[in-house]
Amino acid sequence: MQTVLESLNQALHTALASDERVYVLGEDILDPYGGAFKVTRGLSTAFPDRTMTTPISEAGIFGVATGMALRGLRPVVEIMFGDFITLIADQVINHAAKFRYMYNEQLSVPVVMRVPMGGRRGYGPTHSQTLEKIFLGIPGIRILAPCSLKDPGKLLLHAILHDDDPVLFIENKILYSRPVLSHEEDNDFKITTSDSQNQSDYAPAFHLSIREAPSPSLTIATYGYMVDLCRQAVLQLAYEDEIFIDLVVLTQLSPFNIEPIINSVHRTHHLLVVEEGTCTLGWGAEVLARSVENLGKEIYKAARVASLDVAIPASGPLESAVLPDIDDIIQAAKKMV
Amino acid sequence: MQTVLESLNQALHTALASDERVYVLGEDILDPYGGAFKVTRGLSTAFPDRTMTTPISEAGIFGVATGMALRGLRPVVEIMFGDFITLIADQVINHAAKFRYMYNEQLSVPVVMRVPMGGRRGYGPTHSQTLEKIFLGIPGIRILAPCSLKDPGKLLLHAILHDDDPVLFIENKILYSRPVLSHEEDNDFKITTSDSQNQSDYAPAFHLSIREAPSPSLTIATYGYMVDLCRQAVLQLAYEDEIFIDLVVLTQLSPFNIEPIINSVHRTHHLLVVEEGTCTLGWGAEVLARSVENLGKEIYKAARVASLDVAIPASGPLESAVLPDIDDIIQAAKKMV
Amino acid sequence: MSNNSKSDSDQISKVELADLYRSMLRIRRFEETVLGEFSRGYFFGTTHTYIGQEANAVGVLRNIAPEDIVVSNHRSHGHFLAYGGDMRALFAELMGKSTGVCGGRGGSQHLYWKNFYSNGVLGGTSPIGTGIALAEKFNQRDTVTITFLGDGALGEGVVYESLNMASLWSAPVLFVLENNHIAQTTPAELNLAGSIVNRFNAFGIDSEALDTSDVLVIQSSAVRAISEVRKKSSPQALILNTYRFGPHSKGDDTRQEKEILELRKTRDPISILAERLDPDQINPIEEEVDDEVKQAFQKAESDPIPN
Amino acid sequence: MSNNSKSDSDQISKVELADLYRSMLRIRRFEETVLGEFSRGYFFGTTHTYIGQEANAVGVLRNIAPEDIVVSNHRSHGHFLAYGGDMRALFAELMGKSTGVCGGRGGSQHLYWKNFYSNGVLGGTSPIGTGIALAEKFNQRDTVTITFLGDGALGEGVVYESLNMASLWSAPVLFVLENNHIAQTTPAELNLAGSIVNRFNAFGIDSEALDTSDVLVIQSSAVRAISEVRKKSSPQALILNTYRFGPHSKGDDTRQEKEILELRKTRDPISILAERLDPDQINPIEEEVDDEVKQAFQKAESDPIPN
Ligand SMILES: Cc1ncc(C[n+]2csc(CCOP(=O)(O)OP(=O)(O)O)c2C)c(N)n1
Ligand SMILES: Cc1ncc(C[n+]2csc(CCOP(=O)(O)OP(=O)(O)O)c2C)c(N)n1
Ligand SMILES: [Mg+2]
Ligand SMILES: [Mg+2]
Repeated sequence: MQTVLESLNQALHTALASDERVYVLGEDILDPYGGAFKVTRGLSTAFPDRTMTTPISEAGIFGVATGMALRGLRPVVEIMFGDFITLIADQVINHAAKFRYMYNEQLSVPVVMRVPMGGRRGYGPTHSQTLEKIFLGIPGIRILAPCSLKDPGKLLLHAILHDDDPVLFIENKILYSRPVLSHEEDNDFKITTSDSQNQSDYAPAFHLSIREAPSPSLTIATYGYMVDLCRQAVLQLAYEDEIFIDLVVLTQLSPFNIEPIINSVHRTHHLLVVEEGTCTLGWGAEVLARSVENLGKEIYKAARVASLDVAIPASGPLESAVLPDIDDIIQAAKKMV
Repeated sequence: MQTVLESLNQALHTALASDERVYVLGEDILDPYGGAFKVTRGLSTAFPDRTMTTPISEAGIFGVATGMALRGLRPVVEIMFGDFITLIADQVINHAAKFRYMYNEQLSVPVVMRVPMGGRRGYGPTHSQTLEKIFLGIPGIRILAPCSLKDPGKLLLHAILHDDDPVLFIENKILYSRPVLSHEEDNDFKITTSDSQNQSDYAPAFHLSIREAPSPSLTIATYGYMVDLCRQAVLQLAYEDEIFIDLVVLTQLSPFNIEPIINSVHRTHHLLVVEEGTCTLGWGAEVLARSVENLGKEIYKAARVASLDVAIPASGPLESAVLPDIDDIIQAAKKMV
Repeated sequence: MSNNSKSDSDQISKVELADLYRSMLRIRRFEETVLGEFSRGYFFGTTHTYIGQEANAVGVLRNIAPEDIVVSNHRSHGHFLAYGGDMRALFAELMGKSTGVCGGRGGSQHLYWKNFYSNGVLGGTSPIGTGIALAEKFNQRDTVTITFLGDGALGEGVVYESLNMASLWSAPVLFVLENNHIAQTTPAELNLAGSIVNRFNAFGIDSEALDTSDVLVIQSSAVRAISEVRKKSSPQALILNTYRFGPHSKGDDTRQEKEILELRKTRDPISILAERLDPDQINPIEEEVDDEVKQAFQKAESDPIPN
Repeated sequence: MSNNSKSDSDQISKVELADLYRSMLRIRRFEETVLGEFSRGYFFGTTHTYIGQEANAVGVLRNIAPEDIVVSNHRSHGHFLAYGGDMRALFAELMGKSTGVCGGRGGSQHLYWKNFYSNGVLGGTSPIGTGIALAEKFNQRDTVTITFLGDGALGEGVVYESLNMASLWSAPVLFVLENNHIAQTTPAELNLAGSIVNRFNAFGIDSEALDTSDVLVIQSSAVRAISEVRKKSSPQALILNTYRFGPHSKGDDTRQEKEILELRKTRDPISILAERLDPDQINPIEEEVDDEVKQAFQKAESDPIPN
């Protein structure tokens, strides 16, 4: 079975092999090291001319990639830790993301930035965050987050080869070592791909429900590594508490298309959003906002499970207390139904 | 009558005069120019040693101010255009805002950054944004937004002299020239200060309702310059459509304490949030999220009026179409009740 | 540092001199019209005019190859017109018309046309120019990218990240540093420590510094620099000491009027070049340019607004 | 560039030599213990050890005044211990204990104690160090702030913003640039164009560069530099060419083992100093330090975890 890391690594190899316009830039990505998390392993050996290790200049690297994208290349940038997307905020928000619109649709900026996010490794306050929230909703960029379902590499490959706008690709660090699950392999869950996508949205949304379970009374919406935690919580809630859940998994975070969530809540009337970032103004805020705008009093209850609104401590026990875990999800779900 | 600009300018004078630890830093803030929007006018003449004009180095300036704050000073930084808070994102998020918590409450960082935000001047995509959303919800900083009600200068003064944590102070550019209204002066509205504040929250929330009006059927929550637009919309809705509204105005955006809003929606069951920034994951998203978490199906309808999710065009007619205006508020309100 | 040198102009034909003169005058008259008409409400937003610096844009861009690329900043009108941009489209852009360079979306500071890019965030364009230059290099094109920066933009850290990468990776980019000795209202000495030349050299980028408003001198240095960048496929810098005669944007000049009068007397690139032209060459150009500007303005004015 | 100079050490008392030796050895043994015990799960997160670079922290910080301030980076253990930080508190911090320097919240890269600050975002500390130095200056204290940076951190633009402001405003800060010729796995020549010395000089900051692992040489340059920063109340830089013997963090060394063995032979600050001590001085220090480290580790280990 392939891990998420292998799937992403393979996608990068395929992208470089299949399109000469693809370049990969990042800090310490040369072999034998192959990048801090090894997602870029082998690239510099196979494609030495198009794998560029860079100085430690996050803003500069991303700006260089933007310039390359303006002239017909398809650069992929790795930001070593997602915590440092703060350093590219200006290049993303006031440059790459704006160009297509402000230059009157005369050009586009096909640049992909891959960023490892997330905690649970004890790296402490500046190396553990889930920070995509600062870019969620910014006009002009797409934000994707693979999970262990189906084909994370395919999602990345499509973004690199076919998306003409800037893409922020969120990779949870814990997810790297998880096996990729095909829909067929899953014994516990029936997994369907939501068909309520926009034409331009290539990133799938999934519905997971326990096979042969009664109709669900709660919708859980989530993405990324939290999908794994939610699956376990859903199983436990079903078997121990007879609470049945429709688990909706998104792989495109922004622009928001929460139709799959709305459709589910329309039936369950209860919505729990689970994410790893700090709670306030995270992804879940917009999900809840759009849900109540769409559904009004059809929503009986709504809640979020997320990190506490503090920095992420280095110490294991403190970190665990701050980050959301399976038990937090179970407790939140039980309170709702 | 004093303008908002005069009120803020006076507050800076008072702060410098009353506390030797106060320093003001920013680009082009020396007299006779006195800053791009003149909020710092006169400071360099009155306090030449503590008014520092800086190179064009937003990240660096804010980092320097953070260092000054660590050693007992109370620096105030002006970022010339709020659009450039992107450049200080790392210094804010991974430095100043984290320090108190990650250093185990052993120190604090009393730095205030003032940022002019907002459009309606035709400055175009990189000089017109309302970007506080990228910092809203970040743990460790307070975000304030004065409006033309009561005493914007007092709010600033308190932040500078008494708040020991980083404060982002959002000043809408259009607001600068508006007169400050005391509660007593208002002929149309009854204005009360909400008493549902946390102990540590010194920034007031206001309730505005038309004098002698029947009980309201809609809550509008807003802040900053949009308060002025909302007041006009509320008057028009009352007189032309007999829709009566409880207008709730917050001056502290983050940390979120939306109790005044919740209390109002508890009675009206309808919530409209109005803000100038782009809609997705703006302030309103968290307001709606918390409202539905708190009130569940007590909310019959919820909606947001905000900018379209695009960059802000320079051309006047295009800019107007993107930014929210009085008519947008009226239309949205009418759709709800 | 070079200085005005008569010998250069001896080699240059009357036609070329007239063309240079026309180029600079087009910018001058365009900017004067912008400043003059602003208060009448024709334009949106604000504007940064190029009056006094015309010799830089014209001298640098006069001889570039058609595929060469220009990365400009907030003070972009002069660069745009010298690059060959359409005057009516630029007026229309400032007026927010749908015929504008970017259909009115960009405005004065945000232009894109052919191989010309500008943005209003100081310094932020420098890594982008470097990336553009690299892309052209990777694609085996011998394009040169010209990135304009002001003295004030040297405050931004991302500029140094860009110098480092441009140098490390031999990006064929020419950094043109227009040092007009002021950033908005702040004199360079309150903004910049050390030396501008050394800042480039410290990153292994050779530079030449000029202190002249003579377009011929600038032109000859630029031709040399651009051809070296092209030949060596590596970065260089050209530091142009220059003076802004107008306000930073509108009505925000805090300098002494005397100072500016003196500058206009000694450092006006248009008067300096005029001395080299036959007196009877000048009038027709003046008329032609006045007419062009007037027509461009009127056409733009009657262009439709976008919806 | 200076080199090992015997004459310096002649002046220095046996006690002082022993103290320097002890200081460096404490760092060495601490770091060896961290690396050795990491795989046993005592520590959280990751760690960047200082093995091979001990002479820098000890040489620079040995003679600072009690009020002087240290701004450190991700590789902070050596700086912290040389500053006078408590070994047990540092172990406890890495173990995530409530007795840790920051109660376990910060971990290896995020320390604050007395006048010592570290953070894990490369370069981001440099404006903060500059602001700290300015605050001290404004408060009429003659404190010196010492900001440690690595060669890799020179990639970050904010460093240059800081050099510019430190120079413009005469901040009494000493930038100590530890050039260990590698950033994580990237050799300096793939990261840095031009010259490090010139990068400081370009901003008007004088620097001295050393290429030595002799703590006495570093110490004497540091004493001179710090006293000049204090006297002139203006910035300087000290560039220390140095070598890291261990991995970047844990098990991520991509260099040849041969290369590191060679470095250990020629550039080990502890062996270099050992030659200057009486042989019979060394053993007791070794034992004392071993004992201290063992005790500190054990105490930290039995300290409570926070809740
Ligand atoms: C990042 C950023 N900070 C601040 C500004 C506001 N601003 C616009 S132009 C200017 C001065 C620029 O000076 P310089 O680079 O010397 O160019 P000049 O105006 O002299 O041509 C400033 C501060 C900006 N546009 N971008
Ligand atoms: C802004 C930022 N980017 C990337 C990293 C990840 N990182 C940690 S240490 C390091 C290498 C640092 O090299 P250098 O500055 O030479 O210090 P050294 O490790 O050699 O002591 C990198 C890339 C970081 N901590 N901060
Ligand atoms: Mg200038
Ligand atoms: Mg290094």
